[in-house]
Amino acid sequence: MTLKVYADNAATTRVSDEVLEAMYPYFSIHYGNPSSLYSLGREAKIAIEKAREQAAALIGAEPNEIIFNSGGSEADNTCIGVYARFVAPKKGKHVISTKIEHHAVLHTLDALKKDGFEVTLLDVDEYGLVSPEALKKAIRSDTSVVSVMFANNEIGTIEPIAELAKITREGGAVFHTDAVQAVGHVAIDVKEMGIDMLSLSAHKLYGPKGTGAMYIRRGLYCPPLIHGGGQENKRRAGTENLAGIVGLGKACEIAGAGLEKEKERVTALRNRLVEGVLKIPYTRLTGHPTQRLPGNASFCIEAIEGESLILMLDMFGIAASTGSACSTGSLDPSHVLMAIGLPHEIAHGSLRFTLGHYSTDEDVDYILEKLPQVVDRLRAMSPVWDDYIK
Amino acid sequence: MTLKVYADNAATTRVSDEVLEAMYPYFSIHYGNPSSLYSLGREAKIAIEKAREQAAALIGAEPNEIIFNSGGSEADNTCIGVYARFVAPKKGKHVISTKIEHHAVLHTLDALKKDGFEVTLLDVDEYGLVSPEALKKAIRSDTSVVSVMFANNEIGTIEPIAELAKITREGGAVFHTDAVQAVGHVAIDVKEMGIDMLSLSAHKLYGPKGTGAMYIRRGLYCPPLIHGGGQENKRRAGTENLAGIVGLGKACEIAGAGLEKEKERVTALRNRLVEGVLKIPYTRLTGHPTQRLPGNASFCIEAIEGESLILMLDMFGIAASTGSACSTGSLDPSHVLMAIGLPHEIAHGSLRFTLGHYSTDEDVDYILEKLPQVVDRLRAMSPVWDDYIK
Amino acid sequence: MYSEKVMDHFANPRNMGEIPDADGVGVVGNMKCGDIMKIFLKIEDNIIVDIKFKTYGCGAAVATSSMATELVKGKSIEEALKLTNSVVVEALEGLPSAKIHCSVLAEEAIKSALIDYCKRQGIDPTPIVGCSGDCANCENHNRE
Amino acid sequence: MYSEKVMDHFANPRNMGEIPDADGVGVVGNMKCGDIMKIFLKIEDNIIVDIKFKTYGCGAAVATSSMATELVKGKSIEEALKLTNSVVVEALEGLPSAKIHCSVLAEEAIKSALIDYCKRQGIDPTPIVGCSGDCANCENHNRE
Ligand SMILES: Cc1ncc(COP(=O)(O)O)c(C=O)c1O
Ligand SMILES: Cc1ncc(COP(=O)(O)O)c(C=O)c1O
Repeated sequence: MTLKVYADNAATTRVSDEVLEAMYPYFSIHYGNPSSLYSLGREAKIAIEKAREQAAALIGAEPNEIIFNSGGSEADNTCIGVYARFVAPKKGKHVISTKIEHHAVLHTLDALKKDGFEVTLLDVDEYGLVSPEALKKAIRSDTSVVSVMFANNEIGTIEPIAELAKITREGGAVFHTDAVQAVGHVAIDVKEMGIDMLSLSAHKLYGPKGTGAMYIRRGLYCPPLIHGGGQENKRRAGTENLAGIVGLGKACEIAGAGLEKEKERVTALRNRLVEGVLKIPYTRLTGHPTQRLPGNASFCIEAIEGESLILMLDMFGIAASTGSACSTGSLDPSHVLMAIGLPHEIAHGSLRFTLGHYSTDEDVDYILEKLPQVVDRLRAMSPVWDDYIK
Repeated sequence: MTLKVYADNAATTRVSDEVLEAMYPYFSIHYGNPSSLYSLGREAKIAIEKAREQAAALIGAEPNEIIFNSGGSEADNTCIGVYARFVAPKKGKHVISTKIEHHAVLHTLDALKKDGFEVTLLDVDEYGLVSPEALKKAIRSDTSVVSVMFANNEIGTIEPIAELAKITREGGAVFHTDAVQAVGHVAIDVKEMGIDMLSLSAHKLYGPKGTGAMYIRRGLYCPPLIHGGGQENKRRAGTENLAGIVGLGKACEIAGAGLEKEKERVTALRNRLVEGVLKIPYTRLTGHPTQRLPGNASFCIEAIEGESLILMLDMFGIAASTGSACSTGSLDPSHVLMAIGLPHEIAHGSLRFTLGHYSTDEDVDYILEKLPQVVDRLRAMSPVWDDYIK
Repeated sequence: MYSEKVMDHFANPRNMGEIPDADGVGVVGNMKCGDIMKIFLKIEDNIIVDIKFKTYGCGAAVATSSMATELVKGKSIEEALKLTNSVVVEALEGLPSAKIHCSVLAEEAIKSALIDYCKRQGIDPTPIVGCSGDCANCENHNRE
Repeated sequence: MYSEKVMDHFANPRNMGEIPDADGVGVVGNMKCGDIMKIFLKIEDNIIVDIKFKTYGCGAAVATSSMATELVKGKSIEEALKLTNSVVVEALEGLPSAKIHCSVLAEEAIKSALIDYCKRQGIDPTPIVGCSGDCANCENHNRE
């Protein structure tokens, strides 16, 4: 099964050639420890500071507001878990988030609950949108952090971040957003939007896995999750992932330069894909019809189960994903599909294509050619389908 | 100042060509997310499991006892900080470590202290050795973790780990060792030595920065530091640093295959370097004369200051390091040099060469040719030196 | 991760389909849990001469259906009743632990079809099958 | 990280050495802290006609010594007394914050040598220098 169409860019992306080329010398040539005093170390330090500028520029931040780390999960754990524990003595033990966050957020919140925190998870509507009104009602004097993801990884819905951030500020709390899926794909300006903290991850924008960053607004102190050396202005210890950081910086630069054009191109591809898939009977789009990530095309296909769908698409060289129960190893389909109100039997048939920089018109054609065949084959196997065609 | 001799392998190492070659395809060809169901994802998962076997084999562990993460600092924070907090309710809030640990350990202990833990830091003798007798006396019924580094990063002293682990087990506590400097350089068998948890980092053994691992003995549960997805058997969340892990695995395999021969070769180089450097008057070796890491040659050179030494050696293309106060940005020289009882004025002149796989006879010759010139020049500048030659 | 055998049975399921004039039909599982298996039997002289399945579910659900039908085809009813989920798992060269329940479902589906056959023949299935066939309310076949 | 100017003055220190028959000598700092600067002055007609330094310390200590001596060489005593550490820092195109104290030390070393000169000439240095020259016990020259 050789790969023909990679349509799972929300899971991870291919490191782009330019990014890899930028990273390459930092493994075996400029391999110095950025903390070292001699030239090889100083050059490494300069490379990291350049990457910091590149990352900052992409989201409208100042370089010294960027802290590099090992990825989106670490960023979420730090900005929410560490920060909430740190401010709890003066501010209180209440945290607000939503039902559709990534597990890196939800499980951080679970850990907080074990430590006596109270957590309010906001509902979303059928499109996955968080209601600013609901946030206004939920926020309290002891609320320290409000964390709402910029865009959802499963259904692609983009949240009204600026509005939510404003309500949070007015409520006297700090606003964090998990923007792992959004950074590099839609325009973000942390200052304009009033974001206090933000998580991002390189491998979602054609950078390497295992490198990420947090934006922490100047003046806001968040202690380190990882204690040790004085790296990252004492905010995150550990020898820096030099090549990874250089790669993240380059990926941010590239993403920033091509953002609007790329967004338009990918959105057009996505729209054609959505249109085509919806021609298959008993199929529905999940997420918001327009307020969504450019590459995200997510569906529920009735009478078949998502994991089978993924495995059979793989047999045709198509890489896609599902939020079905079987794929998660639990009894329930993804919490996101539950939160938007889908019944289990519909959610089991979830299917997500996420297009990206390397996606082409031919990719969409190929998916639209093969998907109906795969669906037909699985429906022919399905005892449930008989009820539909009766 | 082009690099002529890299003699700072304890700070970081060059990624070896074989390691880089192994990693390379995992950026842009086999770039799948290891959690994905389709072939590209499954292949990634297989690559990680292979690396797990390679890492396990190097230290005598079972593959499922290896948990990959972002490096040595994260491993120390997890095995000590997270574990101690987790077992505190049943076991108690006392932790034992030593005065010569890396900051990743010491600052993790500081954080524990803030949470009401009691920390005993064992002294070391003039060679940097921890006394098993002292541990025996320090261990209590409420001691949960004893953490002693396998080998010190500054002076290279190798601790009597098996003995310390035995005392710890008899005392009913769990034994962790920060083996970041030792793994791949000296033989380690976690089972034989009775080690419960161990930290290691790829970039100290010709692997990439930003990838590390913990060994956690089967049957011992340590909760994740980073919460989120179910990666690493639910012990460490976050999309795996695929290429980094493949690189770590390969580095472990190579290190294991050549360990004894390489140890002998590097030790011989080191001994010649030590002999040569000690010919410079008013110069002393730091650390244990024989029980030390193969590559470590660390000294104190009187009447000159370490940072100047490093900068001037760099002008000759030699990369080395120091534990002087100026280099650390604080008023005090390194805590390790203090712990072995050196007075401030001696410790300020600390100089560390750490040889490694790429070190040659010519490197040693070059250092032995240039170092005396550099020392002479700095001593000629030093108002203190006048007192020596009077 | 699935074995090659599982992938083979998923990609090329044996005995997939229906038997319009089946002598026994069994259905187990439900939509909510995401697995449904339906088994069709053709029995002549106590021998399973034909068997077909239809399955809604994950890769393991399809593969266990395929393998289980293969394992009992041509067997006597008594032999077929001896089929346990672990035999199916073994024949598939293993299943991820989260998927073991699929193999249990396959065992139950075949039993359920055999019970239906017995009932149609006017025979009390309990002594033969060892249970009433009311899997949903049964404690003996502990579904994981 | 150091500026190129700092590295230049470290690699090629100006005025390094001693003046055997100096008219004023000042020493500040101590071994324990890791910085010692010694300044030698030759003064003719109120003008610093020659100046040399010896320094034990880090790169910044050497570079600030070098730069400070350059800045006061050929100046009158009054002009030399106007030298502040921030002028030295600026001339070196900046210093890392942890190294600012080196520039303070350089300022103090020159003052100390001028005070020694005054004392040797039998002049009370306090009104001229603005302090007693007892830097170790002084609150005015706040060392970082
Ligand atoms: C929305 C969201 N948050 C967080 C993460 C975690 O990022 P990482 O895998 O880099 O830890 C992901 C992706 O995995 C994500 O999609
Ligand atoms: C003894 C020791 N422990 C821990 C670390 C931290 O490892 P890392 O930089 O991979 O986080 C290092 C090196 O930096 C070390 O030498």
